[in-house]
Amino acid sequence: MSVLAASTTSTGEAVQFWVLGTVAVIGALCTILLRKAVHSALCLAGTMIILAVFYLANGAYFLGVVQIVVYTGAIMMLFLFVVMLVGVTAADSVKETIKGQRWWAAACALGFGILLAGGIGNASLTEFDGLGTANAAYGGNVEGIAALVFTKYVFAFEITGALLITAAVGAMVLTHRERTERARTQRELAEQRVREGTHLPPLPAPGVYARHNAVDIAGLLPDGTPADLTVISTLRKRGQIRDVSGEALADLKALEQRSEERLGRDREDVRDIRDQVPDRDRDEEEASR
Amino acid sequence: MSFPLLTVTAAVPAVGAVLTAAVPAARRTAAKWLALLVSLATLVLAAVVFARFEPGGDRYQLTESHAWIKDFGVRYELGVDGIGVALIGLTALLIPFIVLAGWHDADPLETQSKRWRPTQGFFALILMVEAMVILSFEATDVFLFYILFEAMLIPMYFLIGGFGDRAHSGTDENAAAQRSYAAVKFLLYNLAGGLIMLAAVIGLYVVAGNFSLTEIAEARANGQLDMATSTERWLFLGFFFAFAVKAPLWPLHTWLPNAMGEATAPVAVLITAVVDKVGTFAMLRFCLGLFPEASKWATPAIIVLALISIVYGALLAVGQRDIKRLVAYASISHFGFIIMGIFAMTSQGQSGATLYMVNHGISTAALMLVAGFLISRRGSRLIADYGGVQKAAPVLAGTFLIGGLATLSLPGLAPFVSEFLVLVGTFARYPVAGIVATTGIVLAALYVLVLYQRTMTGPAKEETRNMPDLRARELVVVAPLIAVLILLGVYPQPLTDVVNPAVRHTMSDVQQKDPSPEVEAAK
Amino acid sequence: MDNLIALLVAAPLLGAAVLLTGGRRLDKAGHWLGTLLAAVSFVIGLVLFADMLGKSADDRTLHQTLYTWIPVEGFQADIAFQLDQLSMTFVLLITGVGTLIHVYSIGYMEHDERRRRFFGYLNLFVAAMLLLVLADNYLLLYFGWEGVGLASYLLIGFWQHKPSAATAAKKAFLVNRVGDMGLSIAIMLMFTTFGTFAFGPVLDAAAGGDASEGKLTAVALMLLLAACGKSAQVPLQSWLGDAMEGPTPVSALIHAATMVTAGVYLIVRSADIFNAAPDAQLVVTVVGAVTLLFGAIVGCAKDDIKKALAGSTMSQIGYMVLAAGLGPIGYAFAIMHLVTHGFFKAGLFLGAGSVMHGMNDEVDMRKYGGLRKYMPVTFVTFGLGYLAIIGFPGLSGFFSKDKIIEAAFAKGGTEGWILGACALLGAAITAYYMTRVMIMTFFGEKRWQPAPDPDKAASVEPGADAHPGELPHPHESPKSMTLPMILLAVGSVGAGAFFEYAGFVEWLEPVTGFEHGHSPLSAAAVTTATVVVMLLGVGVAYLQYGRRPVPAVAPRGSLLTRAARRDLLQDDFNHVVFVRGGTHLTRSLVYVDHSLVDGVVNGTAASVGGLSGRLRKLQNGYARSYAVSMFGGTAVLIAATLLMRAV
Amino acid sequence: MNPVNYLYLAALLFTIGATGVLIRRNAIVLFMCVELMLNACNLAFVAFSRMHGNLDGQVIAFFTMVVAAAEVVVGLAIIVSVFRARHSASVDDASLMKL
Repeated sequence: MSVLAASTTSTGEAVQFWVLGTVAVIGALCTILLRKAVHSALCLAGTMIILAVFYLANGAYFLGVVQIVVYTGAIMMLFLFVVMLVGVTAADSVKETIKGQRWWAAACALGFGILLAGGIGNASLTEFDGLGTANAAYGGNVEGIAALVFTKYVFAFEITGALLITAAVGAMVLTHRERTERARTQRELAEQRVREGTHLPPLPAPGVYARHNAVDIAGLLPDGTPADLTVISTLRKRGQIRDVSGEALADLKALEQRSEERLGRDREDVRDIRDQVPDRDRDEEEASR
Repeated sequence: MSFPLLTVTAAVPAVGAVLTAAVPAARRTAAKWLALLVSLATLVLAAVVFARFEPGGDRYQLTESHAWIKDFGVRYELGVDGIGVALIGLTALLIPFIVLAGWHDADPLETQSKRWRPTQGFFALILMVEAMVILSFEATDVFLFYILFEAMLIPMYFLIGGFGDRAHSGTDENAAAQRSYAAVKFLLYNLAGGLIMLAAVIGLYVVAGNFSLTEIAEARANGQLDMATSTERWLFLGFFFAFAVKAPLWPLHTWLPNAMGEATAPVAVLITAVVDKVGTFAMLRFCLGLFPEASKWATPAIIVLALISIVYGALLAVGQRDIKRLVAYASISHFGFIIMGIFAMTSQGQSGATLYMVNHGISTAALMLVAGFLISRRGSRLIADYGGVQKAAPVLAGTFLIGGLATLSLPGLAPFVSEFLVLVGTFARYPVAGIVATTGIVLAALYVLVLYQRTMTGPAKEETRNMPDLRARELVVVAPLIAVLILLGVYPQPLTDVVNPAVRHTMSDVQQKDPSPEVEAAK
Repeated sequence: MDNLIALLVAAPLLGAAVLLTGGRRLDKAGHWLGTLLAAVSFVIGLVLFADMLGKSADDRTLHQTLYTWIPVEGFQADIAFQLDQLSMTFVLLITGVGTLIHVYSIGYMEHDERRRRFFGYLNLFVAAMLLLVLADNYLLLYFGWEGVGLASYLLIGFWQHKPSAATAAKKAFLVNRVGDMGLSIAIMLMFTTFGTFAFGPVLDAAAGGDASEGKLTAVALMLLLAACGKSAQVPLQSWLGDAMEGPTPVSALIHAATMVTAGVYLIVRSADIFNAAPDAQLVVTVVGAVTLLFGAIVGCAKDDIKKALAGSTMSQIGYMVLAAGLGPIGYAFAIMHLVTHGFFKAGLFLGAGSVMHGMNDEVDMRKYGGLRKYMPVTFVTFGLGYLAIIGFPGLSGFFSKDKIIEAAFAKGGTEGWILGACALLGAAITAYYMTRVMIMTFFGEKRWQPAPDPDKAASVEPGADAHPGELPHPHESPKSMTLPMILLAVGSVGAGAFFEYAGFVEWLEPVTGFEHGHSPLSAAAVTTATVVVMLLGVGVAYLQYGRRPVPAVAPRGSLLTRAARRDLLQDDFNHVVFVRGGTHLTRSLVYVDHSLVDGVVNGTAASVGGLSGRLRKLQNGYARSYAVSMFGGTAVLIAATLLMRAV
Repeated sequence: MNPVNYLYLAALLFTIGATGVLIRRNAIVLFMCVELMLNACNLAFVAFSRMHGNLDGQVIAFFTMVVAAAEVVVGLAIIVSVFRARHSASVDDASLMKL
């Protein structure tokens, strides 16, 4: 790896290329095909790490590290944050709404890919120089890049600095929400509730006392069914309500079983109650775990 | 370097336009006075140009030349010949009257917001048009001319579309729709012509390597610049098409009746008396000057189209029910005469055509502005809504009649001189065309007199019985125009003096000689 | 002396300018100013005449050049005047009769609130007419020609509030324009043939035989067309009858004495051209002969006194044109008849005006009768005019008309016989219809006792003092009206004999040339024949109208009578062919313009719009959809690049 | 192995990313696809850098990363604010760009 001046690479690198390249392509495909954004992000992160390895293999040590630190470490994490913000579990619908979009996309992609490949094949790139001399000129890859960045590309460098600052400020401006109206007082809120007449008292608190007190656990109604109203709207919208009613009913049933056994009585109606427990969103429940 | 008189003449109205536009909303009247003063100042400058121009001197005088776009050899190059001087004079003469006639045309309506400033805009646009038209008469650089030729569409578009005639039948929405139709039609028609001209301008550059009219013409005359026959013809057609749209020549005329019908009377005058003249002027200067051979080649076809314009325009004028559209069709007929005179390729025809441009401008202004006053009194453009106006408003009727008589080229009024010259000039080369064109003078009498009879004579109608006569401001507009018409009708020498040398140059451009009379030829 | 010529024109022109722009403050004195300036012109004319008489016959032509009117390369038109014997005759006729009629109008238009304007128009007419006869080139003549047309238009339509007057004015102008077309084509032909259109060079060249006969015939025919328009000759005669809508003085001055004779002037002025174009001359004589019969027949059938006189005018001008077409044997007589006709026809019209003045502006002769007792002066002057026009021996019409008939026979050949016969027949019919007018108006029993028909009264000329609905009180007109009538009557009586014995023909000879015709009939025979047919006509008319009461309502009459009442169907023909045809033509052209020419444009716009509407659907707003197009576009670009490299 | 294979890989990744842009509606995933395309380009730069023995390619890749970082920051901020306003991160919901 130290002397990269030949027209071919070492076998080790070839093996590495074919193995990791395959994985990178799979990662890329997963990025665009998986329905959940968070999965896409993770796959993309994987692809990027593989690319970092390739950079290293190509003698771009500085870039390889930057790729991992900046791209995978910072940018992808930023993605994940946003995914979290807008809903980590929301999956895209697979149904295409624009007529012919997929066909056109596929056709264009195919044509484009073939043309690119043809272009590369067409170009005469049979031999290459390797980075040995270039890296050695200033005593290393990092030094070489530094020399370039602070001499030849210094203006571009300064401008990118300005760009970054601007972007940071821009992001703040975009996401910062100025309160445009006066916050309503409690009294006003109360009056509004009275006016609307839908729900006068404060909403019930979540959690099942003495058993679960997390905010994502709906309180139980007297009949043991969960009351969605007790969970905050964000979680409700995301469908991230943990339902412990089954557990509670199972406990109840066990209790009754025990008392049955003790008392020797047969209670049919208990079974009825259990049947009413909705067995909905089993996978959702799993996802939330 | 001498004083840039030509630039200043065009710059004064341009600066005036900006200043007028900047007048605050509340100071409406100040804007009007400012516009009037600026237009009068321009008139003075035009008079200076007229005085400084020496008929016996060089072809182009008072020239200015500065590099503009070096890479393409585009220069800011100005100069006037006699034809340009005459038309600059016409433009500068008419604008003050147009401003004065349109004094109240753009007053804001009650319903409009107080911050809205239509008056300022109206007068600023008029001055803007004036500046561009004057500069286009001065430009001797093809590219500069092209830019102005196109740019003047913009203010005209807003003048037509934004300030319609308040006298209309039907609802306001309907009128607004028609107005916008007229404005868009005007714009698209002229843009189409302009685009084709742009192609020809580029083509000319490719062939000639620069845009200077004088240089190209000189190179052509020396034989340094050879154009293939077909190239020259295509380029000629490209230029001619744009000018024929602007002029307008049958069958490219249909935008004019719409535009003139929907615009206010002063704007209609601006269209037909001033802006359209750029088209005929450019035919003389650019078509004949740059492409003499192709001009000769196309002459028969153009003469036929011009003849159709003359007769067709006159017949349609007879058939109109709307006063302003009638004048528009009459103008189409007159433009036919102008174009016929230009392409007759005789001294009489071309001098006549040049005089015709000036005279038609003044006579149409007189007729149209009086018609505008009439329309503003009754609030209708339909001829059938009038009758017996003469009894209530004799001065209005009298001036209207004089405008009409000028339109039908009565001897003693200016248009006669030019029309007769065009006829004689055409007849000398194309006798049949000359004879057919004379039917135009009968038809002109028909549409003018029918119009006069239906509006002014007969028993007075209820609405016209108490029609007020011309007011002082209106009289100030009309009287000088009529005076000029009579003056140029009996003593056109000041004009012919400057025009004749220019025509001589044009005739030598196209290498044509007047046909000599039969008797002399026999000897 | 030369410089006075311009003053001739300038005086009335000044009057017109002052009166028409002066405003109401001139209302009181305007008519005096107008009359004065016409008189000034007349006096200048007399001075010039006296001067001219003092010179030798060949030296009498005066020229005055003011300035160059239209100087253009190869084309020069001057404002220049030429006063020779022919022009002089016209100048005296125009200013003389003109002044008389100004005077007459003072009384006639007394109660018209627009009298000032009327005098302005009259002055304008006099100026234009003088310009016409004084011009030294055809273009300036054209100026005057159109000027009189304008004045005629304004004066016929003077009572604009009457739709009939406005229509008549428009018709007159339009028909004249058709003639003007002829004049302008003639000028253009002259310009291309001779390179000029000044009288001197053109006529010399024509006389010198420089130009081909074909060209000259064309010029002559075009001049004839012009003359037909202005002089109301067939086929352009239709406007004259309608022109009687104008005030009566106008009919007398313009549509009898002066303007309508301009055509004759034009032909005589262009004598050299016509002499060199015999074919054209023949056409001229035919037009003259046809018109003289046409006008006479129409005159027989009209009950409207002015229209009967208009028919007569047409007929008499027909005589003049006939004479002018005969060439040098007739030119002088044409002018002589023109002048005598100017006197007696103006007198007749003024008489008619006077009658109408007294009869509540009634124009229907069937509602007159027995007026001689009430209007003695009018009766006598009208009667003298009547005797003059029918050619009563010794009066002016006798001398001039007799000469024309004689010259017609002298044309020679079959043509001569036919033309002579036509002229004789015309004389008979003239005697007939004029006697009819005379009897119906001044003799017989009164037919006006019952109040005039209200419908009729409302539609008649609301001239000087119209009191529609009241009974007429026939009375003699004021002095200002009778004085001109008396003077004109004197002229009607004496002018012929004066000209005959004072040498009118010799006076004109330097301008028009003169040859003695060789008539197949002796002069005495022609005179006898003329007198006989005249007496015949009078006799028939007397038998028909004098011996029997005149029905107050016109009988249906024969087919010819009915046709003659409608101007021998000329108007109907014009209406069907030109008016209706023209209306259809313009309407269909309007349709064509809207749907075809504009249709192509709007159709293009619509199809572009439709295409855009369809393309617009691609613009669905989905960013991804746009991305596909961008992606596809990139692919195409790459393909193009690769292909370019491959090539 | 010829290093040209890196270029083929870059092309493939780029095409995959572009396809993702076209078929995904979630703005965040769409953004990730754009990142994928940028990375593919970077790979190409690096490969070229190696082939030509010239560090300029790496510098450009470096700048690309910086710009990508800036772009992501702003882009994600936009997504967040759009999400706040519309409660949706689907690009198809913002389809106002039509006549």
